[in-house]
Amino acid sequence: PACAGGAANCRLSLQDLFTRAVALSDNIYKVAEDAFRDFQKTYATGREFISRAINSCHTSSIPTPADKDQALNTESGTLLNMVRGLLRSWEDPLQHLTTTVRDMKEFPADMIRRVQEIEYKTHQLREGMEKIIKQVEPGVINDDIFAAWSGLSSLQEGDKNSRLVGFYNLFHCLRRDTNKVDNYLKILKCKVVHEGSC
Amino acid sequence: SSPGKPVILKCRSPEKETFTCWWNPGSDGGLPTNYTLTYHKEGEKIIHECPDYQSRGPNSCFFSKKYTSIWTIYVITVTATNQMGSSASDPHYVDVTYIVEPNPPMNLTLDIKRPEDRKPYLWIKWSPPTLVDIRSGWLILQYEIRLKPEKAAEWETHFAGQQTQFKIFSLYPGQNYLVQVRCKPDHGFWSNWGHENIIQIPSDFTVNDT
Amino acid sequence: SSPGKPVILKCRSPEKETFTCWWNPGSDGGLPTNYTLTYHKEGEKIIHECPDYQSRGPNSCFFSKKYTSIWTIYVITVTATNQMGSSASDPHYVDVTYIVEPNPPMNLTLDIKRPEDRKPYLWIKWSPPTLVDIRSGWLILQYEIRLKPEKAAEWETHFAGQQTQFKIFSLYPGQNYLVQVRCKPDHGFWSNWGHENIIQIPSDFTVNDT
Repeated sequence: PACAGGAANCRLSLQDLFTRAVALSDNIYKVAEDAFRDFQKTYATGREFISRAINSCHTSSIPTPADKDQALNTESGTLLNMVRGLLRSWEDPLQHLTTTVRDMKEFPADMIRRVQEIEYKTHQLREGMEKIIKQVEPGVINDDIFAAWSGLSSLQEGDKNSRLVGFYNLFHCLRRDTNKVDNYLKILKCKVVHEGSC
Repeated sequence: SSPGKPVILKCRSPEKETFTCWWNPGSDGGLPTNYTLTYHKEGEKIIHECPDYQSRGPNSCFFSKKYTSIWTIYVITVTATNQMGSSASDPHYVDVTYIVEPNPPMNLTLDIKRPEDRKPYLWIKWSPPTLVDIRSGWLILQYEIRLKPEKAAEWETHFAGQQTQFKIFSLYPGQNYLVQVRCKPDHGFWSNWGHENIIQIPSDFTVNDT
Repeated sequence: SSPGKPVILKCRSPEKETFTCWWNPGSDGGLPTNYTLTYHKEGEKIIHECPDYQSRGPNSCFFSKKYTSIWTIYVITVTATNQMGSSASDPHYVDVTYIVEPNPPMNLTLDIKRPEDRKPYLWIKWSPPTLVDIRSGWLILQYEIRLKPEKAAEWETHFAGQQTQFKIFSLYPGQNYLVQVRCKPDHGFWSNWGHENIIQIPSDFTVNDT
């Protein structure tokens, strides 16, 4: 139970914070994966949108580890800030995605609910990251890690096909980046809380 | 006289996304008394007031999604105030992750199964409460079943882990059985028992050793 | 004649650190035909050739750690060439993030346990597949068990989460049981079922409800 010892040590431990962050990031990725599969099945079957999704993610400007050794050798404070930067970079596109899909009659209700769920939960996870970074490395918050998104027109303008490409790219990149965030957090949890050996 | 000391009874969340606290007002000293719930978050100084005293009935405070965070501990106090003075409850500490009490499971169905090569059994199936985000694994629930012959005094309970189905082999033939299911998250409280269901066990249902 | 068009069948990674692709060569036009796998990676223009055609058998290409990036799309093509001409497959787009399929768990051992204070149970233990790093958080494995009496038609499955052991309480006394385990990464495909193991349940093993 919370604060069995009363106010004196009434604080969530780093283990508590990381356990919740990892449960949330794992969950967010699964919802993003479902949303991507749903979109692909409904709108993209046999249309090879993937070929146009290459180099399409607005967050590719953020240098991040691309394999296990790079991730394990990245210093914890840096990796934490990368996660924070990726999440902050998705605030704007998720807001627009939520409002755009909500107004589109042809979007299935399930898909709309998933997008809203992802937006709500990434917002929750961002709050958690602020708390974790404050405990792990108080002075290390780095606001420079951020990628602006300028894809709104691709969701709203042009013919139906080009708009579908715009949505496909967004769902593709969301799936990728939520996977990155989840993987980095699982590594950080083992590193910071379990001294590298989960 | 000045009011008695309120007592915060409990705080519960159905799904880790909202939560509600209830308190016992205590004596009002015979005067019109006003109750205020205030809280601050661990590590912060700002004192907030209850965002919604209405939605969950008298002597309650409802924290919607906007006010609910799983990243902090809430230190909550209820103060009673009337003309003669005021009285504050002891602080109540809340970690939303640990106060989850889900709604009961639903769609309880009962079936007698007779596989060729094995003994007959009662097959019990149910589905998780809708509100809870089970599908994507955000909340993991465990289940418990209880059943008893209609006129029996005592329930027989079975822990089903995370399964949403269960087989019962040993039953008394010819009896009407009442069955109920409840659920609990890994850190949290048992829900109420769900809707009761009833089934008649056929008279040729062989009794097994238990 | 010139060769038929090869088809890239699938690519798989057993531990999200290396990966292999397999292709169906198609017709060789009756002439000695050579197959070349080429690829370029997202964010790069350079065309590379398969680093290792041998390690994973015929019509395959193995990408060791050195050549494997995650969260990156590989555009892969296989070209068949003989005296009469050549023929290229359709491009195959792969991101190693989404093709993880581990090898099955190993060392499955079965034991009947008879604790004094509790009912007897079957204790199932196994170990994760080799080469998978589950220590650093890079990959998290979850397991599923299935078992059935030797002659039964249907398997009974149990999800074991991240544990590498499991207790089964309700079994038919005197029967021979087949047991298998498989695993799945936090994000990816189920492995095949592992090696089958068999155990005889003692005749004094009480039947319980599952």
